[in-house]
Amino acid sequence: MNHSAAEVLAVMAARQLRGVTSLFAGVGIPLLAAALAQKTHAPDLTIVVEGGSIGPEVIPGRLPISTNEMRVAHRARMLPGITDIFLLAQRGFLDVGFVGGAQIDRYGNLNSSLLGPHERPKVRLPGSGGANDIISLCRRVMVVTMHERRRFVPQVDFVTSPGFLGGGDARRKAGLLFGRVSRVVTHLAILDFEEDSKAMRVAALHAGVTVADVRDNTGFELLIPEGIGTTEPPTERELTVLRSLDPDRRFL
Amino acid sequence: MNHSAAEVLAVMAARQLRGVTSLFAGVGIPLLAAALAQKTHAPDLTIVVEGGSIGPEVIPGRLPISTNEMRVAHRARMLPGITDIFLLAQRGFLDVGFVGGAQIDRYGNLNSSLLGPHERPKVRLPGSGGANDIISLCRRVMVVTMHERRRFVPQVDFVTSPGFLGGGDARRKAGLLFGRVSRVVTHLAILDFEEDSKAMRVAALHAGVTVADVRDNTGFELLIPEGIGTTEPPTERELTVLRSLDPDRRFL
Amino acid sequence: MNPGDFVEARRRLEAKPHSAGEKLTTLEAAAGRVRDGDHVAIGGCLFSRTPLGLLREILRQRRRGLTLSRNLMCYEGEWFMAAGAVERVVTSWFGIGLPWGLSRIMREQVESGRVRFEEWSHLALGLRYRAAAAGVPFLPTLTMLGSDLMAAGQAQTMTCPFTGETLCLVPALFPDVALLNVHRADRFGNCQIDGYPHMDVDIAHAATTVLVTAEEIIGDEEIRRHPDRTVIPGIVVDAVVEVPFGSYPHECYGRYEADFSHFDAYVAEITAKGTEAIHAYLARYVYAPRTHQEYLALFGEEARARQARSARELVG
Amino acid sequence: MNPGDFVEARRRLEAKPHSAGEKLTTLEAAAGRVRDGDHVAIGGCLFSRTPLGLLREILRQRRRGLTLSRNLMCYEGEWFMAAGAVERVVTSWFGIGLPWGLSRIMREQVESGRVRFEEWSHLALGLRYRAAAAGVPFLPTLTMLGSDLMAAGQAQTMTCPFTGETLCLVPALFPDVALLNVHRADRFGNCQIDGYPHMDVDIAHAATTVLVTAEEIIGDEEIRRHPDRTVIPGIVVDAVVEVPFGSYPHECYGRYEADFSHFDAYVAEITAKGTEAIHAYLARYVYAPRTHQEYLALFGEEARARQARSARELVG
Repeated sequence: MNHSAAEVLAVMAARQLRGVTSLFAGVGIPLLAAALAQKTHAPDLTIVVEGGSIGPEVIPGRLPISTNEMRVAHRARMLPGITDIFLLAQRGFLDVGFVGGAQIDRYGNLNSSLLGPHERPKVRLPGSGGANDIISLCRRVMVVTMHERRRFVPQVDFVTSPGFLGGGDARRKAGLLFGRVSRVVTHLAILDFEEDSKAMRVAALHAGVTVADVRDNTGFELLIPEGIGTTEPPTERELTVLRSLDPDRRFL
Repeated sequence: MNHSAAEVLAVMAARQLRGVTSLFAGVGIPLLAAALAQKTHAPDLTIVVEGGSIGPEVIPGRLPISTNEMRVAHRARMLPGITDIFLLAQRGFLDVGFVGGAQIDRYGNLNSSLLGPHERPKVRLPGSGGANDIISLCRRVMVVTMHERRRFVPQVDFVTSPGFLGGGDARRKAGLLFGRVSRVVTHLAILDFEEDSKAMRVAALHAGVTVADVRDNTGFELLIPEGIGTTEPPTERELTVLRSLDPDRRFL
Repeated sequence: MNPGDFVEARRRLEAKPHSAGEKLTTLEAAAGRVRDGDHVAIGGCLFSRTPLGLLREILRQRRRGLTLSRNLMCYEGEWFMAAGAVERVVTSWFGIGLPWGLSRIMREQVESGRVRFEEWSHLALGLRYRAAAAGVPFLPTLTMLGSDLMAAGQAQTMTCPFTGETLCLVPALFPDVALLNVHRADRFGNCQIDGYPHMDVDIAHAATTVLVTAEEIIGDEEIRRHPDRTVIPGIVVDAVVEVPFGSYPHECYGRYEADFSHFDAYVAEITAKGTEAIHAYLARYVYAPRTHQEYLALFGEEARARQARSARELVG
Repeated sequence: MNPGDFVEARRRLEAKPHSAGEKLTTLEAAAGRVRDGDHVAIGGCLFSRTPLGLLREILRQRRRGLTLSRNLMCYEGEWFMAAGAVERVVTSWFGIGLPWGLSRIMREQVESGRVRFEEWSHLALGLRYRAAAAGVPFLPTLTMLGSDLMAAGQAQTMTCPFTGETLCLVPALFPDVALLNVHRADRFGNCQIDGYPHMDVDIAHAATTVLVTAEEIIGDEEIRRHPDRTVIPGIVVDAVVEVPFGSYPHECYGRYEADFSHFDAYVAEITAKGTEAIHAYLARYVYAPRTHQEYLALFGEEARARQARSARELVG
């Protein structure tokens, strides 16, 4: 089955959720990935959305646009306040969080605040929303993002959401005792971080993607270990379920 | 009309509530006083009870026993959690709080924790409950208590609820920026505190009570200004309303 | 006011005339309590339960020099910027919603330095309101640590006296005025909200003055029948106005879904014509309608009925 | 665990097997998760929504060396003391209720030094649970300052870095186990409470293990119909047991009023016969009944029906 880059991204993110019981997800591809996982290999997964929804179900064709609208409350089991839902993560109840950003650097730091100098930005972006909180508080965090050179930069202009900061134990030293970015899931590859340096490393390539493709779309030097594996391509079942969720292909 | 000491206490406490819009009250005489005020000169008074009730109505003959039982929720307008109801006081929303204690000293400090030495008390009393919070956080606090020598002691064995601590600006220095004990209402007199020293002072005697009566029932030297006035005795209307609230005279 | 100045904040609250009596009034009178230079906190979240009725009336009264704070700010932020009413926004996110991309109006105003943009994480901003609601100068948290949001805002770090660990302290945020749209209120200001609570409860307790619109004013017996549904007590509220469809075309949980076609048209106009388009929009939707009824008439009864049906389907 | 040790508390939570699946079990199995020496936090308040079913089962299982914490502790505290099951109580108030005077059992146990009594103000204890629920080591407050409760507990003072004022910091209180009785829960542990919330929500989030009895187990569709009534999410709960009249003869808001005549008899016996009376009471009401049904039978159906009627009159 032919498939789009967004579909690869959603399928690969969904596969990361095996054995996960609770997930902090935003709208768009992350929520689609979560719904896909629920309908395939993670039936017990509880989806948590920062606008204040625990356990909602996605209505095919009526995908939510924001994290705090009624569509995200559909068949939810609880609707806590926003502050309280983040405190669940701070206390340690959330297994995994999905985040993204306009820029990501080699240590997994993300920027969704601004491009250019802090005081007089060239482009003022929307801002953190819950990204900073999710990356700071969930047990494990996965970055879910398209793989583009303008996005994968040597150093983010602004650290909205801290990955490993300057690498090594910098994150721990800043007081971030819990959680960490464990994976970067892109439409080209799965990446992780080298144990000591915390530099980004290719963990697996998606079918048909070469190391050169990944390098070409990354603005910094990636660690490339020997014998990188290749992920299974999206199956027909995965694609069928996914497309049934977004028949108008608003996100796919 | 003949009347009991408890009735005088309830009537005199109720009279302190003229112009008061919100009151933090416990069960027993304080709640009866509040209900009496509501039915006479303070119809807009909102009663707040620490168990988590805002705006309840007292059912005649079915007076609540604790601050957190259903009887205190009768016809309430809101039932917040206990922590949240105290935070209303911390933020400054509560005009007046009523408190009591097993002991009170010349600076209005109250003890409801223990008699004897801290480490090995002779009598372990029930404890603060919300008394410490009410006296620390409400805008103004009135002590409502029977006037007995064993209760009015030179120094409390344990400061459960701080009045003016050692007097002068000791309360302010301890970090208690808001609120203060403004009145002590007893069945013998109304007392207040001298501006600078914060020592307890007789403000008015109830009808038929002499300065000597008050002195006899107080275990420390009270300030007695010149020309102390006398309060109006409980009126027939006050007593009638009060007795209709507690027909079995459980508290009166 | 300095960040976290809980002493000053409480003194303001104590100095304010307050009452446990009735607070029913008009949109005009309620909005009239906002002064030039005030910090106005906006309830709801993005396009959910935005108090648009009050916001439009504040613009009609031509306030200036405001600070607006809101957890996720939607196009009402653009209105105030275009109208020259706001100097500073305090938020964790500013846009209209993912499908509509970056806010062009916000970018122009912020990148040119006309409006200051103070960014906090979503939780950090929530905790700032919550600290204020509790009357304390700060709350400790593990969020924002290590990020550039620390230096951008006024958060501090401290060493925990109990554990020796590093904590982030976010200072309380005390708005002058809170604006809320709720599902139901009684004439004393006791408020009930269905569905998402968002940050409304904390905002109400954090502000000095609390202005509420309610989709419906309910009677004394009704509020007393379900006291456990009340989330904001009347003793913290200063004005209540009955405004059905008070957030329209934004959503109100269970009552009406947001009208995204309106958003599409709004953004398309701005994309095509820039600032001119937003002035035309304000003229038509904010300044021209003399009453809330005239405003609603611009959308038509049929659209409202459709959005109401849609809401019942989603969460009925 | 040191006061406020949020790092250790979070590691315990992370180490615990957890699931989003079903959690329905028996009273016996649920109570079996309590270990000797555990700190057990008790939901409800005084004689309202006390999880008596779970508490009785823990006594039947002869646990020892427990710490009990509760905002206002009622006669269940006496039971654990008389049974020799508790070493330390953390509370703001201990008694049965004003009309019944001081707790004779508690006085004997505490004054003789057999049980340690740690007193906090009502708000301070609530904030300790709330700090733990939020995963932070402390919360700042203005309460307890200047009082002897500061030295008696482990609160600290600090100088506020934003304002220079003195604040009281109360350390988080992380119970090993929380016991709650709620109105309704689904099989995944999502809980709904009517009326007074007391401190149950914070206690549930503060504890490592959360054991819940529900007056009624409700179906999936029912919980999803009113998600805004859910106050504790299933992801924090470990065990759920259906126990109708789970707090009887204490009250459960809207369902049954407390049976004060039972309290009268209980206290009268202790007043007359001292410790012997409480052992007889435990034998009859705690150890003898093999099931919850046998326990309820001791009170009779008529009494339960009367108390249920009474509850509807009060808050129906």
